[in-house]
Amino acid sequence: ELVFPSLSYRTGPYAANGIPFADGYADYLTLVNERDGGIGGEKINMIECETGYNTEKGVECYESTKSQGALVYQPLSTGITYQLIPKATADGIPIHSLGYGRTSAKNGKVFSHVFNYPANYWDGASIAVKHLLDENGGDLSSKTIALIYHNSAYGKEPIRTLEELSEKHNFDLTLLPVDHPGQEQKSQWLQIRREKPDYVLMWGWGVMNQVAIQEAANIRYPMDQFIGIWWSGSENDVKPAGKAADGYKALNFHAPGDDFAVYDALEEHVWSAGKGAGAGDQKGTVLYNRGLYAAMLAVEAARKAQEIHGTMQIDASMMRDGLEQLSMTEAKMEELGLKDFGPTFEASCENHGGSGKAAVNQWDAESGTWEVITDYIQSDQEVLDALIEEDSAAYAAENNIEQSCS
Amino acid sequence: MLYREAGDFKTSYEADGQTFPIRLDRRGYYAILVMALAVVPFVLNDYWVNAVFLPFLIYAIAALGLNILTGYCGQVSLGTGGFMAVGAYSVYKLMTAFPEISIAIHVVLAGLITALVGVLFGLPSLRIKGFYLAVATLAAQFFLVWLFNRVPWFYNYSASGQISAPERTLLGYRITGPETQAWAVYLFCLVFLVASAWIARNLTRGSVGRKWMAIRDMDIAAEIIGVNPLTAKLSAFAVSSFFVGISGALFFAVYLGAVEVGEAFGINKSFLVLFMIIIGGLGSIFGSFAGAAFMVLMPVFLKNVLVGGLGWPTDLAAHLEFMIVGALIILFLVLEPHGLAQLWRMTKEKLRLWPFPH
Amino acid sequence: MPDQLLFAIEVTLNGLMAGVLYALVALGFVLIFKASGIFNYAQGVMALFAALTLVGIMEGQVPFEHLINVTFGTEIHGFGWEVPALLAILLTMVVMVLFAWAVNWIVLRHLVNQEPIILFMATIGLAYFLEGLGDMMWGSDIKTLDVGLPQGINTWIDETTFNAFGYGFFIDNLDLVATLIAILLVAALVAFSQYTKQGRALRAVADDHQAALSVGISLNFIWVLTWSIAGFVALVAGIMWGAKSGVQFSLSLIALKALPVLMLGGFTSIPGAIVGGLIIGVGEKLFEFLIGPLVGGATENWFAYVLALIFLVFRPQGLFGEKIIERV
Amino acid sequence: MTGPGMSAGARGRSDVRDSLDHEVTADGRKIGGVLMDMRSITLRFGGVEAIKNISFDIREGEIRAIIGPNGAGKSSMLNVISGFYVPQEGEVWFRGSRRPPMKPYQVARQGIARTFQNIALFEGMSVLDNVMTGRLTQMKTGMAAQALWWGKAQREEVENRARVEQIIDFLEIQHIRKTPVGRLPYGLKKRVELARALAADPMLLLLDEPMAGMNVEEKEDMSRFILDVNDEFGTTIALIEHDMGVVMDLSDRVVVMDYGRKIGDGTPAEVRSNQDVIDAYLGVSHD
Amino acid sequence: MLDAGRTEETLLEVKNIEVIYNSVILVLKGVSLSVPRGGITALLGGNGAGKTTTLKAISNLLRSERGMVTKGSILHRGERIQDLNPSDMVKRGVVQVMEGRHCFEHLTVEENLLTGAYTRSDGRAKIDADLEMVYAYFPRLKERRRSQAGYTSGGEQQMVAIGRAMMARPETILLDEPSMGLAPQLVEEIFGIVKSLNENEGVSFLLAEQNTNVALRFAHHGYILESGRVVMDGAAADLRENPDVKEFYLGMSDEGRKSFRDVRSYRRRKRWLS
Ligand SMILES: Nc1ncnc2c1ncn2[C@@H]1O[C@H](COP(=O)(O)OP(=O)(O)OP(=O)(O)O)[C@@H](O)[C@H]1O
Ligand SMILES: Nc1ncnc2c1ncn2[C@@H]1O[C@H](COP(=O)(O)OP(=O)(O)OP(=O)(O)O)[C@@H](O)[C@H]1O
Ligand SMILES: [Mg+2]
Ligand SMILES: [Mg+2]
Repeated sequence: ELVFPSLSYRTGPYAANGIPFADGYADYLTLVNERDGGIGGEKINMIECETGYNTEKGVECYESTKSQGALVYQPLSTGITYQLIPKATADGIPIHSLGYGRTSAKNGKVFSHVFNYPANYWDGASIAVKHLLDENGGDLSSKTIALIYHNSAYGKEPIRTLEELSEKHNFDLTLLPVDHPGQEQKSQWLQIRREKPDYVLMWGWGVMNQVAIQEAANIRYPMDQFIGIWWSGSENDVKPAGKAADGYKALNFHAPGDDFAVYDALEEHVWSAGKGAGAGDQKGTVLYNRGLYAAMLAVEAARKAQEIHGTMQIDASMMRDGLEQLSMTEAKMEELGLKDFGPTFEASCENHGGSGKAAVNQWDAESGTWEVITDYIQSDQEVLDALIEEDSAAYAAENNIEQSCS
Repeated sequence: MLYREAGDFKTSYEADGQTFPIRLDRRGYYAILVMALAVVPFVLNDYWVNAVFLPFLIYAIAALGLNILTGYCGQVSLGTGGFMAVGAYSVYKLMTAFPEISIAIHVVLAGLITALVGVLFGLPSLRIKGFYLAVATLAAQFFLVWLFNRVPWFYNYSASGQISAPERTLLGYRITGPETQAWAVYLFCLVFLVASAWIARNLTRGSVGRKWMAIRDMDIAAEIIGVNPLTAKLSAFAVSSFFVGISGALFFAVYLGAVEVGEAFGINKSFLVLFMIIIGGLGSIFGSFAGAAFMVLMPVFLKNVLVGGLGWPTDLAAHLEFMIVGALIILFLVLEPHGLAQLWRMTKEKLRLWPFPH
Repeated sequence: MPDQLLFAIEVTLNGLMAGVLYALVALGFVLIFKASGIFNYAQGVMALFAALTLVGIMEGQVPFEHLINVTFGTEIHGFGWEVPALLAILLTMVVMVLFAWAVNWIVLRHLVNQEPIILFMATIGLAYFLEGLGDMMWGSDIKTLDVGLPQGINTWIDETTFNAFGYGFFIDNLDLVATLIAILLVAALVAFSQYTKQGRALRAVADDHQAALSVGISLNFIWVLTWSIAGFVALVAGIMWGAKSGVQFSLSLIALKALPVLMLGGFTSIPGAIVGGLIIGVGEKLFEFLIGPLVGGATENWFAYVLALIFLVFRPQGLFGEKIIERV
Repeated sequence: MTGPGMSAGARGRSDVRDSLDHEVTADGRKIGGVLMDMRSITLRFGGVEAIKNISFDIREGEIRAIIGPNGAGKSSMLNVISGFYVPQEGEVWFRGSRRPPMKPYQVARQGIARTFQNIALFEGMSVLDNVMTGRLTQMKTGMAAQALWWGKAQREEVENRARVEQIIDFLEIQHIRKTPVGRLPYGLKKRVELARALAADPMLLLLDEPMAGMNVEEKEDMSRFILDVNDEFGTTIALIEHDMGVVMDLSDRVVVMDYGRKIGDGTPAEVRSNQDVIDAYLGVSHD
Repeated sequence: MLDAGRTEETLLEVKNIEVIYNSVILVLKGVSLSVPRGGITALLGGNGAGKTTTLKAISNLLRSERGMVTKGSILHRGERIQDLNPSDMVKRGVVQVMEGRHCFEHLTVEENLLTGAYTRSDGRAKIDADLEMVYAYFPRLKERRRSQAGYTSGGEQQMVAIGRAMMARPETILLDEPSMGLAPQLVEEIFGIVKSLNENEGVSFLLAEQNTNVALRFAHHGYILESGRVVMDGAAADLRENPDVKEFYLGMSDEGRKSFRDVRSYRRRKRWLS
């Protein structure tokens, strides 16, 4: 039996985002169980534990599931991730924080048990800038970019990167913090209206996203010059603003929509069999797909671990090896019924962060779907590597970790 | 009769001032203390410590602190989260600046620093009263959280803005950091809790406590009979913040190990601790324990019953959990408005009369 | 006019509008405080619950859908009809009245003559319960609320001011509507509480439950009445705020925006809620505009509280609050 | 049993120390010099003038009554003495020197204790604790010592407790020592309040309607307590009371107020026959 | 002394009631009494005897103090009224003036009086007329009509409380210690008012009083309560002549009124308890 805990948040302030993710995660694992009889014949036992996006409940969930042989954690909240990184490392259980958590965990030499592929926040910042460079013929000089961000550790993540990039590409950067929860953003948007930045980037979360998009519409800010990070790019964020949100862009490191072979399999083995998770109304949404994607990576890593260690009954440390040697190729994705669903990448001991690729999606309010408008864009590794090196080195020093790759 | 408390046969005023005047009670409490100190540490595992005991012990300290301010001195405060943050950030700065000094000392110092901050924010209480004061203390809550988020010095300029506790030991045993032993952290926090409760009890049974209670019950009359409201209120703020600071320090350093201020010490924390003392019983040390136990254990218990036992989907279980906790709060109130501690007292009074109805 | 001044004026105007929105939430608090001395912690959750119910009714959601599906293995997803906004608002009001009735019957009735802190605590229990109930009934996804209120920049103001000053002011249509509604609401409530016998009874109840009982005021009636009105105010606030952000959990947090307003205006004053709202709205927006950039921004959360705090030090009962009686 | 004669010239001005002209009352109590002297006190609340230019004194060891119709300003006068109201005009002289503006708690520490018209007990505490609060002005141990319950703190607590128990015995409220005061009937509450005031070992005791809501028997008890306090501890007492029997029997001198003005001042006998007082207050002349 | 207007019809009847506070403290241990229509009935007794509790039991205010009538019954015009709300009692014409004033502090004196008329629906004009009547009885209140009740003196508050009850135009008034804190002149006046309401308007009174002297002068019938039991009752005139009552409640011994100075011993035991 392979234990995959799912620390979900179907309640609390961010429930609307937690539900689709948890559903996607659960449905994919059910699919593997129902269709393939598990991974390599070992059934998956998914234990769902409700955190409500609350760190303390996260601890409780971690402690209650870890003794049952958990293989990998998806903590799903910045707070829980930070707080589990040392704990889980000490307990020898890997963490996969997919597109969130601690960015410098990309450095596997320091963070032996933490994986954050396929892309992280700094990648996100860089990719957004790259996209803008593309749109402007490679030149952003004398342009202004405003960053509107959730005034928390998460929201502040891209600042450093953007500052570096603004030096490199000569654009002006304006910072606009929004305090939690972010229901009132008049000041920020009046400022944007006054200063008319050429582009607005957003690192928002929860209600902040919906309000920002509505306010942008209210001041008639051109939506296609407004780009959100992947946690500001779900249907939930754009729908409340209705038609006005049309043209809003967001980054994403996997595909939206349900146009994939795996969906047929899900229909056949899971939903029509009445085994779907939740209310079953989340299929094909961005966050559902993200949950699905997370589950798929976990399953593939487990498969890899079985392969490496030659046993079907893997434990957490074997799972770690599987995660570290995971390689997602186009062929493999196609085989899984997920052609072009996510970027290709190859993890390694040094690189726990994947290829750092994401694509830009754009909201089409008419059809109510996200359109993928670019290929997977590669982030500016040159700038980022140095930053990651620096931050992880600081962490290593603080916690007496020897950088190594075994 | 199951429970007897016959007559008042004390022969000295010392004996009369005892914490547990009834022998049965006294024995019970000692038994619990011995259990907590000598038995529990041996049967603990990670789950019990991290999911139940640590939060309970740490919240009980915070609840004691707030109970001194709100329950004994009558100043409702919603700044607890902010003050806990002061404790946490103080201990973090101290731990990283003076790694060679014992963590126990750092925790106490963090408490003292918080006491100072508490006094500062307590100043308006001289003018502002009741719910106005409660809302005014929110200013402390929001300002402090903003400050710790804003000024990088507080989080040692780390890129993430989070603080994480480096490994520290006491007598050779790890107290903070990832590789601690369940019993060690448990005992560490337990000692702080027992000491806090003891100090709180001493303060509240003496003249300081009476000053506080006088201010709580009728501040004008108290002033006219000779209580200086300034010192009484500020000392309550100081002592209260001292405990709250300690609990914040433990919360960060021992329990979570890594926190982000907005998330860990947000307004919810303030409300949570306030709920604990109101449910447990204002102006009661036992109440602080009972309230903390209720608010920590009830959700865990319900979750285990509903999800683990009855197999409900987690979200429905979580919703139901909210409804049940809410309904229980209301039920307790309707039964006994003065908290669990009073409920306990009334039960004892009834037991004393048992089997007669009154 | 210099640009900075124009901007400052624009910020001020928007601050006023924001203040009105805060006041809408604060009104609910004031009503209940006035009528029972209860600081109703559940007010924010009531706004959420009302808005959720409204959307649920409009979209023909089946209450407790998920619960029913899980327990009976059914697959129901909505009634499949849509209810027009106005009718839905009426139905929601019926629900809120029922809620008020239940609150009185189950909770308040048993807590007559208790200290304010205990009543406060009861509303905490209520908030917990309602939070769970709301989610259980209507689900926790974000819902779009569209009752046909206009939103977005008011072009007329934009153009007129542009022609006059060379800079078009931004005023949100929704805010204009909110202002209108707030004015009507406040006028009605002031009239009610000042000029009717019920209004006087309301204040009497807040002062002394027992004495109110002894002159024959039925606490049950007064409380059902005020909680119903507060439910209505919560619904209005829920609609206004929900239009901006969609109806979701965070709606219950708007209560936090109302507290400094309440403090500043006085817990017992209906006009105070409006005036307090305006001061807070303008204050925090101007502070963010002028000082914010110097200290790194995001000051709005705490500034409102600090402003109110400073105010209170000089006037402990708020601007219009009833004087706190200090006598021996 | 009448108090000392009251002449206008004797009032005020002289210092305690240089006026050692003790007078002896009929039942052998000593009445000393002027302890407290109120000079031309005027107190206003907005438009309402509650006290209009009133002067009177209280002499050491005497029982001084203040009477007058409802709303005359009696309670306000006590509040002025205990520093809770600050008069707009006038001076308060205490023990021969002019009292600077003071907070009420500072006044209390000078040895002035009081009870209140609307009982102001600390409802959340037991009777014992309430009476112990009366001794707060006497207790000096610091917070650190108390936190650890060290020798000094414990000793002080026990010493003060002993004194309080004496007072409790004296007022015969032993049986309700541990009862929360909220549950007591009105009359007992009044007695507890008296106990609390006595616990402070005051030099001057201010009593605001101590016998309201009591029946004759209880009033007799209360009178006994007041007389004994005055006798045994030599405490000076200022007393507001509406029961003329009590006032006439107990007090040495009486001030009569009406609408904030003083309309009479003198021995009970003098006051009783004063026509102004009869018109404004007594209605019929009491036996 | 005054027998006019008194009828034999019983308006209120309390039968052997027991009251428990907080479900543990037994306060009334079987109290029975009856209030005839048009009579003034006095309830006498020392501190803590249970007078207030009895009145609250009748007006149903006990529930809000966590008190409960556990035994016995209370009848108003022959109907059981224990389960009614206090406001129903007011509608039935039974109004209580509570001990300790209980004014609405933040309301002005006039607003306080007007709330007294809350249950009335006979039009503004009648209410205004009654307001004037109250002011006529208590001129002091007219002077203070615009000030917040919380800032009036103790006696003024007592007047407000009584005036407020009069505003309800009740048929029965339960008066709890009306004389407390009032100047002697005013005590006489209040009882004068009681008497004239009783005689002219036929209002019945149940009156808990410590001031036995006055109470027995104006009442028709008296009950004496000790520790939650009725220990004696009878016509007021008879009670006044009873030697025990004379000694303990009227402060008179055989030699006439004693001086308060001459009392030497406290706490004598009541003869009927020993
Ligand atoms: N704080 C205050 N604010 C406004 N008016 C006040 C205040 N305190 C007292 N008064 C007014 O001053 C007058 C005197 O009040 P005070 O309480 O001194 O009367 P009193 O002589 O004690 O009467 P009673 O015998 O009824 O207690 C009253 O009319 C009262 O309303
Ligand atoms: N809320 C309460 N909780 C507990 N005990 C109470 C409560 N109210 C009154 N009692 C008790 O009930 C008994 C009777 O009280 P009650 O107030 O009826 O006396 P009373 O005759 O009115 O006395 P008084 O003349 O002093 O007003 C007292 O012993 C008192 O301690
Ligand atoms: Mg007075
Ligand atoms: Mg009574």
